[in-house]
Amino acid sequence: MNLWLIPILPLLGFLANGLLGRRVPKAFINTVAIGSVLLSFLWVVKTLLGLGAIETKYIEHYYTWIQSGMLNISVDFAVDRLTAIMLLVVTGVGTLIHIYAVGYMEHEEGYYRFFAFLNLFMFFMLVLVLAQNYLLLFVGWEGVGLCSYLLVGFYIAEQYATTAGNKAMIVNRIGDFGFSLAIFLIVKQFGSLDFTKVFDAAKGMPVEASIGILTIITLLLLVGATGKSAQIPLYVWLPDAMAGPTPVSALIHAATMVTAGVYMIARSATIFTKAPITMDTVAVIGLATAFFAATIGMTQMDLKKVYAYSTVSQLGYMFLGVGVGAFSAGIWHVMTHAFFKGLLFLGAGAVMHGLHGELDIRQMGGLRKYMPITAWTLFCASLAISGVPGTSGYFSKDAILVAAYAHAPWMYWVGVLTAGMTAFYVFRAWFMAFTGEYRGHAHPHESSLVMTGPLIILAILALVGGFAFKVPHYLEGMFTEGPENEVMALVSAAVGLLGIFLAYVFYVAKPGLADSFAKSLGGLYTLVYNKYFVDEAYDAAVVQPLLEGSRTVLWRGMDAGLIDGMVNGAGHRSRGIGAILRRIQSGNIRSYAAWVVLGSVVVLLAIGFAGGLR
Amino acid sequence: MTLLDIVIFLPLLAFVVALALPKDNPQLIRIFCLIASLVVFLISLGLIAPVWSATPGKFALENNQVWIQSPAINYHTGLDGISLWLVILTTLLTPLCVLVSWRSIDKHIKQFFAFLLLLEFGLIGVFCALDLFLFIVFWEVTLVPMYFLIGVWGHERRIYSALKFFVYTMAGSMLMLVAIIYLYIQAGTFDYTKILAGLQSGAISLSSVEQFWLFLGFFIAFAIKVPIFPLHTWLPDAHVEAPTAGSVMLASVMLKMGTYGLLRFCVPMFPGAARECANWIVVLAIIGIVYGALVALVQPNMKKLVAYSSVSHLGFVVLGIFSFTQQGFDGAVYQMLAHGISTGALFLLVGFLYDRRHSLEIASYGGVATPAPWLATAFMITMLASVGLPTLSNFIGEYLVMQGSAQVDFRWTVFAALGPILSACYLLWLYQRTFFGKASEDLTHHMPDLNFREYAIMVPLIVLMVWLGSYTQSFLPPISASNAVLLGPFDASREIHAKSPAHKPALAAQGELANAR
Amino acid sequence: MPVNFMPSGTDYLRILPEIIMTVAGALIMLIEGWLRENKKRNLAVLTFIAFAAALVAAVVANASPGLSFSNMLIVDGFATFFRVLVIGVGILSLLSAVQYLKREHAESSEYYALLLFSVTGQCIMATANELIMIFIGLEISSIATYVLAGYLRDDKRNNESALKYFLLGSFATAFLLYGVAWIYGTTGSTNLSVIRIALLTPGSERNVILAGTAAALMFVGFAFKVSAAPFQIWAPDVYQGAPAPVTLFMSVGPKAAAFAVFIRVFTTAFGPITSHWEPFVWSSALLTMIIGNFAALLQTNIKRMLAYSSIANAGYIMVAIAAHNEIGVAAAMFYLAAYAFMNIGAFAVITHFSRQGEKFVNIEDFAGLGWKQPVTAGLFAVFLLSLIGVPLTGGFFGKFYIFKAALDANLVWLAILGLLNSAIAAYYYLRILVVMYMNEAGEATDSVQPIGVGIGATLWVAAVGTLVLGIFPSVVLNFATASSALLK
Amino acid sequence: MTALIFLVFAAIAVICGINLVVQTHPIASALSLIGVMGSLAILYLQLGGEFIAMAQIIVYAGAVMVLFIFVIMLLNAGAETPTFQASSFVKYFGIILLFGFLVLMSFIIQATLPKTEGVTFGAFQGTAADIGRKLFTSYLLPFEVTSILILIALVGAIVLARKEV
Amino acid sequence: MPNAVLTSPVPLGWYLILSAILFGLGVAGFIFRRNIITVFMSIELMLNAVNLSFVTFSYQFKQVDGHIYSFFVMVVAAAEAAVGLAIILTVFKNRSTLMIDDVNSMKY
Repeated sequence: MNLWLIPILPLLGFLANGLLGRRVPKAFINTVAIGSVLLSFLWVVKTLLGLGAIETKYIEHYYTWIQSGMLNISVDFAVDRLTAIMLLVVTGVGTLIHIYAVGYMEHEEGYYRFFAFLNLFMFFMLVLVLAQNYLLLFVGWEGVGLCSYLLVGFYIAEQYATTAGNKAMIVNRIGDFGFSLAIFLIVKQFGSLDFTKVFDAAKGMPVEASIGILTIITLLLLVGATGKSAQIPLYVWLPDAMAGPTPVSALIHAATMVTAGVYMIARSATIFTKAPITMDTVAVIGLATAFFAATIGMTQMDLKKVYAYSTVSQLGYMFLGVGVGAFSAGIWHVMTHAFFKGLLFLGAGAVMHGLHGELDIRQMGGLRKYMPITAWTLFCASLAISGVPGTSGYFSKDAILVAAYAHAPWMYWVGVLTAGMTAFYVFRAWFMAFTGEYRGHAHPHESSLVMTGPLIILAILALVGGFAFKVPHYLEGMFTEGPENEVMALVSAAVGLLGIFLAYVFYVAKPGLADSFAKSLGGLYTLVYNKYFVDEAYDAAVVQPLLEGSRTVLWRGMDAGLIDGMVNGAGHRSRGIGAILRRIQSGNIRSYAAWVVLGSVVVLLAIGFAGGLR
Repeated sequence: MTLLDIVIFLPLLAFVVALALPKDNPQLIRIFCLIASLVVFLISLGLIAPVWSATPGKFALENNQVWIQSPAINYHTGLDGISLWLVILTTLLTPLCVLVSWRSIDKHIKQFFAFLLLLEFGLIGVFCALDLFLFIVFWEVTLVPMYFLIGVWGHERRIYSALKFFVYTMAGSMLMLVAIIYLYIQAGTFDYTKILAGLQSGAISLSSVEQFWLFLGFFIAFAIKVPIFPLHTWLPDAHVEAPTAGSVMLASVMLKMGTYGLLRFCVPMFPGAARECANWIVVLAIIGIVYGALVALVQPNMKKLVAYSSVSHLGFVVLGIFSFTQQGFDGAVYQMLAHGISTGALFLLVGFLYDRRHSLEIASYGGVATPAPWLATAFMITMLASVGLPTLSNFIGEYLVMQGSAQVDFRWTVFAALGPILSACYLLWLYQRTFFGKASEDLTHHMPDLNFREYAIMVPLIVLMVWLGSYTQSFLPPISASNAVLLGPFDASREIHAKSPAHKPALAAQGELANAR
Repeated sequence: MPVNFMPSGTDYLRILPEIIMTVAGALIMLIEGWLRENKKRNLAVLTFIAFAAALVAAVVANASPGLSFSNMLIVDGFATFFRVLVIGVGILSLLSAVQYLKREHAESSEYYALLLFSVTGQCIMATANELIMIFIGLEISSIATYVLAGYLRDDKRNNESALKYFLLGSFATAFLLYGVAWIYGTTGSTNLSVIRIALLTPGSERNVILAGTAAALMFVGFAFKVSAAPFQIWAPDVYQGAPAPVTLFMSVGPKAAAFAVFIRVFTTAFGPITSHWEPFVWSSALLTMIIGNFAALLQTNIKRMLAYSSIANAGYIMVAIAAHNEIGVAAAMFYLAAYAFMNIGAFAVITHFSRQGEKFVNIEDFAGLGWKQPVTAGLFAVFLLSLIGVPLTGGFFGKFYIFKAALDANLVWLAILGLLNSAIAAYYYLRILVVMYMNEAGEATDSVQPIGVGIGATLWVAAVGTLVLGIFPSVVLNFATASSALLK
Repeated sequence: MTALIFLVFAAIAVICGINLVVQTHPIASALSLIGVMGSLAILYLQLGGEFIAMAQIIVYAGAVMVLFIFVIMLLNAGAETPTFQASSFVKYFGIILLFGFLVLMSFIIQATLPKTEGVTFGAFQGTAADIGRKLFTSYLLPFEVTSILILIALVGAIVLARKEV
Repeated sequence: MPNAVLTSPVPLGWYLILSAILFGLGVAGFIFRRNIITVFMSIELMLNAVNLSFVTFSYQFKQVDGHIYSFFVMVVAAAEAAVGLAIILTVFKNRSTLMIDDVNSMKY
């Protein structure tokens, strides 16, 4: 079926745009960039149609990548239903965002560069999804991280952007540290990295009640996933990553890349289910992330930051989902999240575009009048994320929460609370931006069709995506479908609606209430507003000690001081010895003679003793 | 006279000819040296086929001539999978070094290029010598041209650095000389293959104490060259002060002399002692990985940063070697190549920057990407290779090394895996401070993009980075085959053993490997 | 008592080199009177011819090896090796002296005659098979050298050098002679073979102690001449003070000859009591290397630095002697040959570079020479690299054989310390390279004269010799090994 | 009688030797040295060295020492002036070293030499004839070679002492 | 008893010890005297001491070889004296001093 065409097309787009982009007209760039992704999408569709139901995994072998001793790692692509979903989401949403970006990036410098990177990202993301072994998955994994770095730091002249890019890459590397360790252990344990072989072998292993090899492997994989999917404690890069152009935030930091962690856990479900300790950890981390990110989201004033924390929070949901064993629900949420969160970001981008870069929601207001399409599509997305019944978010989120309830009720309640908070802050942002009077000083205007088109398509998907695509059902063959619980689902939906209502009260009905409420919370508000000072804590606890320690202790102290000091000291000491030895050479003949006598006495003594003279 | 001998001696011949050229025609000298080194490179490509088709355990293109009757010293050269790529790396980098020095060297041009060729001669010899004596001869021959390259054409503190470099290495190689002579007295020959066979068959018996000291003699010499912490302090100094070509050859090839020595001589000849010391050495290697990276993090000078990164990267090679596994060995050799290319390219790029702005301080740059996007791109790709991004060269080496070490002791791997994180930190930070940001007027003015010559240097290297990273079958099979032979004396229990369902494909893979040979 | 009063033809053949040189020396002094002032160069040519003839004679004499003159003299491979070596040294020091003498306005027949006589003395030492012959040869060589050291008699440093050399040399010779007396008292003979046999015959412990005492006393004398610690002290002052070409000569010629007798006496006559003298040769070797190398680190005068370097080199050779095996002897011979080339080369450069009145003999003065006179500097670099012990030079192989011998004799620590010493030594040799190539040219370099024929020839011969010994050592080494095997 | 003669002249030799060392004026030292040489000549005679005793007086005490005294006179060398530049090494270790050397030598001699045999005057006669015969047979070579030595001494003295270049 | 000592043959060792003492005195002269000429004379004293040893050993073996050696030593001593004194003369000419400690311009 030539699966390789799927990722290769964007790669070719990347090469074409990257190498020629500076010399060709924009039309060429657009054609290549969008065309390659679109072709890729079409090829995905064609392939999936060709494969039909994909009851068993379809694998294509290309070549041996690494062959060392018994270790054999090949470049294999495979498609199963999980992959199919991911492929469609990635290429589909990807295509939309590419189109959107044409409008959004119109006046930016480095236009070709942007699309080249975007195509490169598509390539790596597709490799990640298609990979049939962990190392190839890791290729995609690292590759998307790279593209994230490149695109977050797209505005290369801006310090904040490039710093955010570095942060994204480095924090991801910390996660990859865990992932790579997991890979080593997998090879050590199973002798292979091939998914089929590893999972086949793992199936025969017992469920680990205490910490065993599988638990360690999965925990390490989890470390990787927390990095990529911005979970506690490695979520810190994602809010900063909003420094990149908005389509990037939409594509990479909302729809696709950040969900790779969830995908990877779902992919490794066979091992994860053998390690309940890890599963609990995943769930707890997901829940905690969801909750804390939501609290932060409630206080942010930057539109994209709000959505960013919301992304972190939603990713926490997905983790919760896979953590409680509802893998298909997690993946479902991945998909719906791609729709509505992609939409949210694209909408934010449109707002930003219309306001010439303004993102502070306090400087907006009443935008509904100026950019109606953006406003209403965003409204749809907000509904979806709030889990209003019928929207896509309702289906996937509730599938997760219901599964959580079955696993441990307290998780459910925390999740529901978070859902309420989510609805609150999303609508808080919406109300502040689109209702009331315009507070800013720009000249708001609606975007062109290139941008609004994708918004509309995504809005439709956000509304009907959950209903139309019953992912758990599709994935039944791979994962057991979660339990159903109508009551609990409705409870959570109700809490969502409550959140929306509160937002309305605070920001539309009685503006000013929010400020006084925030004041009454005092220190707590400051704490949350400043994101719990996590960045600062990391900086003080890790970054600065590392830098200062390296500088003063290792470099100046150890290297220049101790080791080089010893080396140079040896040099000086040699010279010192030399200085002493040359004192013998006093220039005085009598002293020289005395040395000769000394020598002869010593030699005679030696001979005397050696000769046995007593 | 085999093809290999031609490759070894052609640079020497070119060196002599270059010295005889008139010194008032620099262009002639440059062109001559470029052509000479290119010819050597092209000829050296002919070495691949014979090595590929050689039977495992045998050296290809062997030439064994009596040089000195008593003590029996032979001119014995040959190639196997381990040395093959290192030789080609040398021959590849030499023309590139000629190119990069084209304009940047403005005094004593003739001598500079001549020394480059002499250096190439020594380096190729080191990797081909199969007689211990011949080996040490070549080993020290490399010292002299490098000493001059640093000392004459280097920067401010060049003299100190050159001296440090020379005396440091000299001290180590003296210990190796003692060990070699001692071994000769025990074995009655300097011939590597004979000694190895004798040691393995027990015809030459060494007590464990003797083994230990001999091992140590070799090891210290190689450790200085690698360099293994804490014997590394000559390296940053030498790198910083050397001219670009010197840094490149130093980092890309000369450091590999140490690791090559460890793999070729230290470990197979004294497996017992190597196994005994492995834990200590691995600890040093890991310290090197982390320590080098941490110190690199805070360097204000680009070259110093890259130099410390070499300490870190070479730690992987040592770790791989002392894991005594197939993956460790393969990864070590692969990492040597990859590091040779990526770090060489980094030094070349730093050299380009230096040519434009005459500063190595990171602080005096910023925003270079705007006026010089292709330079920035090349730097980016090289940096990513160095960081160990999958699909680029270094990843394969690092992965295999860590996989190998994980087979033995997972704790080693945990610490070693910190290396890639930290390497991302220091290189990204370097990149940000150098290439990103707003370019000042002055900098923009002095920062033209890559010119044709520089493209000619970087393109092959970048192609190689990608090639090495994404299609290892072009390189790895002969390396693997040779390493499998060297691994003979080590227990196979450390090797990967597949769980039952995965067992058959692994065997099939073995078959595939055999076919590849 | 049938007395063979007249020596035979073979006898004469076997001392032909000495005869040639002596006659030539006398002749040259006679001829000088008839030569005009501007024709003095002919004296050098004549000396050269004499040396060349002697060289040929030495090789020819080797064709009929054996004892001569009532066992006073032995012509064997060992003797021939050293004869050729010292005559070669004579030739090279002659070549490098011509220009110098002209510059110092001191060209005279006596210089050449003394050079010839001194080499004659060294040849006698090389061939002597008798302690009294050794003594006389040593005195001939030494006295001629004393005079040469003070040759420029209006130069204060020359005087001082000569005085120190002379007084201390005589002082040490007295010890040597005392040792000779004792060995005579022990064995009733001064013939080396007889002594050996006497010491081999199972006898009382008394003999061994007496012989050991004698060995110790003679060691003092020899060690002094070869400048081994702790008797090395005279060397730096004397080398520094003497005229450069003389330093060139005496750092090699008398030293090589002294080593020849040292080796011959200690391996032949004192061979049976090796275990007695080995420890102090061992420690002396180590001490010599350490003192030489470390003290050289701080020198600023290049002659003085090379003096220390020659002390260190003596230490390496002492290591070979301490190894007291055939390989050691061969190694010492080989090293001496290599040392001769590289040291002569180095001093020849200094001779060339220094100006009238020993100006510009500081290391710093050589700044920028590498680019001013690339050939000279290049050759100098070869010599220095050889002294450091970089492969493909004679110095490397020399060291290699020496330490191989040491390891053969199980002197592992000595070998390790010795080699580490040579790494330290690299430091001060490199300093010269640094100055030559890496510093800006100064006054001294700017005013350097083009190189003359004599010194040029010396430099090239020395360089070729150094490299040949480094690349094809077999020729010399095989000869050395073969002759050392006969040394009993 | 032999012993008496030995003791007397040995005593003279030692006393003169000590005098040589302690006198500060070179002339006094030179005269002491002549004293030593003279008494040694007697001891040589006692040991049967007729020829050598004569040579000692004529060559050594006569010619050589005259040369010394001549130079002392020529240079008008006065008594030594005490200097403060003497090496501390000599100052502190000189005596000890010397003492050590002497003790060692005597000790070795005492420990190793036969004590039974004694010297009797006339028991052995090394006549000039014997010596001459040996000099022209066994010792022909050194004898001839010595001439070079003398030639060198000649040349050397000329080179060093003549006025102009 | 003293009589017996005086009339009996003198042990050979006595000569040798005398020789050693004289040698030692020569050494002492060398290292303690400051006048170059005296120092030189000390060397002559040492040579004389050696000669005494030669002659003594010659008596022991009843050979004349030892005498011949002494003879050679004398010749050498004479030659040395000629050259040595010439050197001392040049030193004196240049420095106008005979104090050995003053001749130390080269050191370390």
